[in-house]
Amino acid sequence: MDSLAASDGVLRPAAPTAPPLLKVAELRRSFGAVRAVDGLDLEVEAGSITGMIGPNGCGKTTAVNCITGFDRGCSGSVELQGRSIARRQPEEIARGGVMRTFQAIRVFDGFSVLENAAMGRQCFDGLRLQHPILRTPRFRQVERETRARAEALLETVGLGAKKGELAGSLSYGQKKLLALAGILMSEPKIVILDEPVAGVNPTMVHEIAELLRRLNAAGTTFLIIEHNIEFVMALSDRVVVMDRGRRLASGTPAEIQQDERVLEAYLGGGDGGL
Amino acid sequence: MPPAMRSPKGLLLLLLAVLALAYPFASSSGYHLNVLTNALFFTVLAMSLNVIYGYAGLLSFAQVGFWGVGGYVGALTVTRLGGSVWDGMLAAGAVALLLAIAISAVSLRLSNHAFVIVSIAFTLLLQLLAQEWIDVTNGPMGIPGLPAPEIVLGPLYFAFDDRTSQYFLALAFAAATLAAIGLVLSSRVGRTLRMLKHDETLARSLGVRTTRWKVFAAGFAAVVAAMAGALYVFYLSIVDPTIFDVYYTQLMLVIVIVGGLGSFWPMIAAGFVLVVLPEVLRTSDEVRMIYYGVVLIAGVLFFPRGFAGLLAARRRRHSSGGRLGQPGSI
Amino acid sequence: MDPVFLGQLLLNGIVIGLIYGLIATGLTLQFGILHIVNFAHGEVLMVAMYAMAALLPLFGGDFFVAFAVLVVLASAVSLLAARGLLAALATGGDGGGIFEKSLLLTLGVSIVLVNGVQQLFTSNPQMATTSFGYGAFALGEIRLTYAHALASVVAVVTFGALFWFLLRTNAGRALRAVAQNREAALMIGLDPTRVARRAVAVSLVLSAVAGAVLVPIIVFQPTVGQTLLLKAFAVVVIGGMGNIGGAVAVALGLGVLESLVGGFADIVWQNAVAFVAMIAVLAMRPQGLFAAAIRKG
Amino acid sequence: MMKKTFGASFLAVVLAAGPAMAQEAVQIGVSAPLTGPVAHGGEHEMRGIRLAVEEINAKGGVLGKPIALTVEDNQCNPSVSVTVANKLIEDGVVAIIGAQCSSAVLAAMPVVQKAGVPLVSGIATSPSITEKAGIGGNPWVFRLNPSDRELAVADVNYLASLGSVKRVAIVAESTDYGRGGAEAFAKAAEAKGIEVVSTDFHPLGAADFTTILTRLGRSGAQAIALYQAPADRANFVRQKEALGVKAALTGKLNFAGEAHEKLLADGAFDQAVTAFPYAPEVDTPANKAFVAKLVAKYGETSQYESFAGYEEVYVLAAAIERAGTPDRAAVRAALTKTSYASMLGGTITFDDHDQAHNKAVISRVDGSKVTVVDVFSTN
Repeated sequence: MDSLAASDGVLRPAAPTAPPLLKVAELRRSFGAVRAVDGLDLEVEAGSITGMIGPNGCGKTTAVNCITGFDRGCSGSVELQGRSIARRQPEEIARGGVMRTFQAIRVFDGFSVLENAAMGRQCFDGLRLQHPILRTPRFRQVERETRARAEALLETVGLGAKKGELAGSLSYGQKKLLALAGILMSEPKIVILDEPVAGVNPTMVHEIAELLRRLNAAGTTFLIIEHNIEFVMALSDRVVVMDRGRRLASGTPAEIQQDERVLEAYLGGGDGGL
Repeated sequence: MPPAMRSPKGLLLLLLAVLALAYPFASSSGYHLNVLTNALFFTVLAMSLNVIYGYAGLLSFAQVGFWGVGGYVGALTVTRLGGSVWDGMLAAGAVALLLAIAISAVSLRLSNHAFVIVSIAFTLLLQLLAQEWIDVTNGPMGIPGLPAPEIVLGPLYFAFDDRTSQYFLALAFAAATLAAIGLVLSSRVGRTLRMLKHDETLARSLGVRTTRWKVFAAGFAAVVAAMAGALYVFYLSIVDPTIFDVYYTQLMLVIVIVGGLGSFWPMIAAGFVLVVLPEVLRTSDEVRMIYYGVVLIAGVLFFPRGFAGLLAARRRRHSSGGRLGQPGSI
Repeated sequence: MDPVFLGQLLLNGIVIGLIYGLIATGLTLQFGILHIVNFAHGEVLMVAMYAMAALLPLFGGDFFVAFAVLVVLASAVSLLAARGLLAALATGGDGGGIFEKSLLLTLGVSIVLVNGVQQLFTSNPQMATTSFGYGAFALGEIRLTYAHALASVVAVVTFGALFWFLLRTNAGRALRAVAQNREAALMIGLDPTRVARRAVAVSLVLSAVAGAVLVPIIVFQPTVGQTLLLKAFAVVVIGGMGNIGGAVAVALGLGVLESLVGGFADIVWQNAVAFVAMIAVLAMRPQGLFAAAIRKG
Repeated sequence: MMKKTFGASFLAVVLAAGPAMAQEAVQIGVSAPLTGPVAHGGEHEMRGIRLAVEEINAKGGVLGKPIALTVEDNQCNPSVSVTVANKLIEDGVVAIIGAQCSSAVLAAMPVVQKAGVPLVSGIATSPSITEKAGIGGNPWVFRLNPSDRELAVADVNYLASLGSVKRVAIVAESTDYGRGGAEAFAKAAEAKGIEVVSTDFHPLGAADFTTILTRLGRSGAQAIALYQAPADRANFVRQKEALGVKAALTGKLNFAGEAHEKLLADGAFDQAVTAFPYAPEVDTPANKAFVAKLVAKYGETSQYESFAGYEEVYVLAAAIERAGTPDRAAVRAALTKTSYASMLGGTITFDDHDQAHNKAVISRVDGSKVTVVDVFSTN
């Protein structure tokens, strides 16, 4: 409860030092008697890769759903660059620059890979109804740019050769890459990845790690929720450990690996991460 | 259609256009023209349902309501307010747009399910109003004797008062409307609507303002249906409460589903086939509706995904190339 | 207010509500299990009415014998029809689109049945004579015709049997399990096709029962099912799609409300009750009055 | 590439659908509701029409040629009615009989006017058909049947002459037919000092009348005037009997058809009084012969629609014969000079608005027995 004074959910002026890009405080979500998220505090610095780990059922995915607005029953404060985005609709949060992938990966199976990649920009271009009807130069230009950018992104994630295929025909790991490309299309401020390498073969895990590193170097901020501790430790600048709905510890990967509470939580967690 | 302008598709389109324009001169049959004119109207009506149901995934029973509202607003604009048929069409579109925004904005805030319910209640309410608000709608008698559409441009005067000119008017209306819809649907707008249908959650995670898009789809579909309805009653020269008949809803649904939800050309083909089919069956007199039912059932059993499915199957067999040529892609 | 008038109106409303309930439960059962809308549901009722009218003279106008025979016949036919419908819905092998397929398919069946019956029996209004004649119970000044009383008793017994089936038998529990959570039901080893077949068969029999009890009350023609179906549809929507108890409760409420509106206002507005109720319910509880949760997406 | 196939086959089918009719016959078109909610009306009309055509053809047809019928279903829907009218005209019919439903007739009127094809209607009751037809309007449309206004006046006059009915209630379907009838009856009743205690409109196809009946049973009405479709009326009468509502029936009634015959036999129509365009009981040799023929052919007595269909054909055939040519304009001209001996007695001629004033029948029921009180001329 010591964090209560520090974050009472009230919007406050940015601290003199650069504020964290994303700041979550006192996040709570209960399902009946079960407190899935129980006063979580979390900061993600701009330009960083922040990892979030914790045993199964510790509330990581619930926390993501709260932050991104998909879960409407949460309380607590969520700030993006010092401005509250709590309780906004998920599409508004996404437009504000906080985008996420889903644990059970979702792409538009019936659309081509290229279309999927372009989806992220469907609505960010201020076109009105007359543009497509009249096929105005403006419209053509936007379509051209969208296509070019989508193709470039597919090259980046390594799906360039697959652009004409149906998204449904991709492998599981490729779909994860595609979902990431779709998100990057709209140049988000922060990307939240919910288990990006779960169920992916080791070679692909390595590729994804490389990709994330490259994207991060190019300026994308990531928050990665993952069971694969090795993956998180290797990739992250900072790691947050969650247990029973709250933050157990946070620090650099090296610090976390030394933390006794973390070890205890994982060992005592019973049905801990696979 | 830009994609159609290239290669065989464009040629086919040209051929269709020539056929459609030449038909009245090749055939002297006003009956056939009438059937074709009906097919044009119903195809536009069905396409409006396709926009909201086939693309945006919202099952709407309100389309027949907007079609009827269009008919009545159009008729009343002319008979009560002394406007022209074109004023009537514009008024119909405007009223339908407002109604569509009102009912969809309210119901979609709740759920898609709520939208379906409201759309049913909306149509039933309108039908009841048409029947019972006799001071305005003239009740079950309807408003007969509607004038033919006419063009007055200074000294230029032309009235669409015979079947051939009415056919051309319907053709122009249908071509313009279908082209506009086709252009919209094949752009990012269509893609976004189909996104909603396939996975609303994913769409939202990508920043799509889903409710707004649904309201947009509802409004767009309503305007098209209402304007078609307005023109249609002047073609019939009468509007009465049977314009809200379930018959039209069924016809629309059948066309859209047989054509394939969210398809474009196959749906237009379905529109023509399904309007012409009962007429062809007229030769068999009283049992024709039985045949119609049997054809429907057979269609479901043997072409479960509609004409679009048929086309897709052919395409899959004949080509292994890219899928960008899918309906709705750039 | 005149208590006799009010009493009569309430009684009328309850009887009509019970009949609505018989049709609506079948419809909602199909929706709950299969997520389909059956446009031909009213035609099942219509065919049952013609069958009942054909059976009655064979048994000297004895309603009960004819009714028993009809139920046996209907059960047999329903099992076959259910098998046929599910097989038809399963064609094409593409799991999605079952809703659309059901719309088209049942619409086709509906068209064929209406016009087929018209070809066979003409569209003359038919009236079947039963042993009840025009008799009625008199409760003071309130009257309840034998035919209406019978319909009510049959409806109540049918609902009782239905709830016993759903709550107390394994087959019924399986049905509820599938309706509530298809995936979970699959996981505990229920065969959804079998369950669906049962659900469709039961709902068809319900519709046939509704037709049978209507025979002594109304004259009928091939289109009789369509008007009744619209009401049943409203009941299903208001009650929460797929909720059987809800459908029964709403049917009763709608019957009574319609009767009161007809008694105290204009009869034409009776039909408005259903959709005004739809909108009102929507404003308060979009998932329907009795549904546990909205299934969205 | 499917589109090409669709387009081609579509056109082929449409073109093939144009029938190649025998040139020897005189083509008469019929537009009637053969499916949908009033299909029974269309069916009975067809019986009369077919019987008349058979008779005429047996006697050598018209102009020495047989009559050939082209029958189309208009579903009682205005838009289908337009399609049907167009199709019949394209098929080259000399004239069209139909379309039974008022709104279907009204929708078809401009079509036949434009094409110049006579339309003979014997059933539709809307007054606007008369207003629009004939002088100053559409000269191609002819109506044989008396309007409901005329019937209501006769009905009320007879009721008033009985002296026992002072208070009536009106129950009518909410359609042009029901509303028109109710209005006409109320006006006639007012003129005769009979009080209308209530007027109820119900949707077409209503099955349950217990609510209305409950109210009427307590309203003190001595008679209930009905303007309903036969199925609704049968339901109403059956439930009235079961609920024991004591009031005589009047308005526009007939007792034809299986359901009504049963109700009549059961005494449910006891004390009913009605003015109707037709009654099979009318005691003229022509009508007796007609009823016998119909019973022999269909096993059912004649209904109003059958009678109307029969006379429609005879009136039209006579006009074609007089015209001496199957030319549409000539037939129209000949129709205006119609002078036809109706089966009900009297002679049919058309007035300025092409409205014929056929006779109508006042009947009363005592127990289960229908008595024709009067066959009167309308004007």
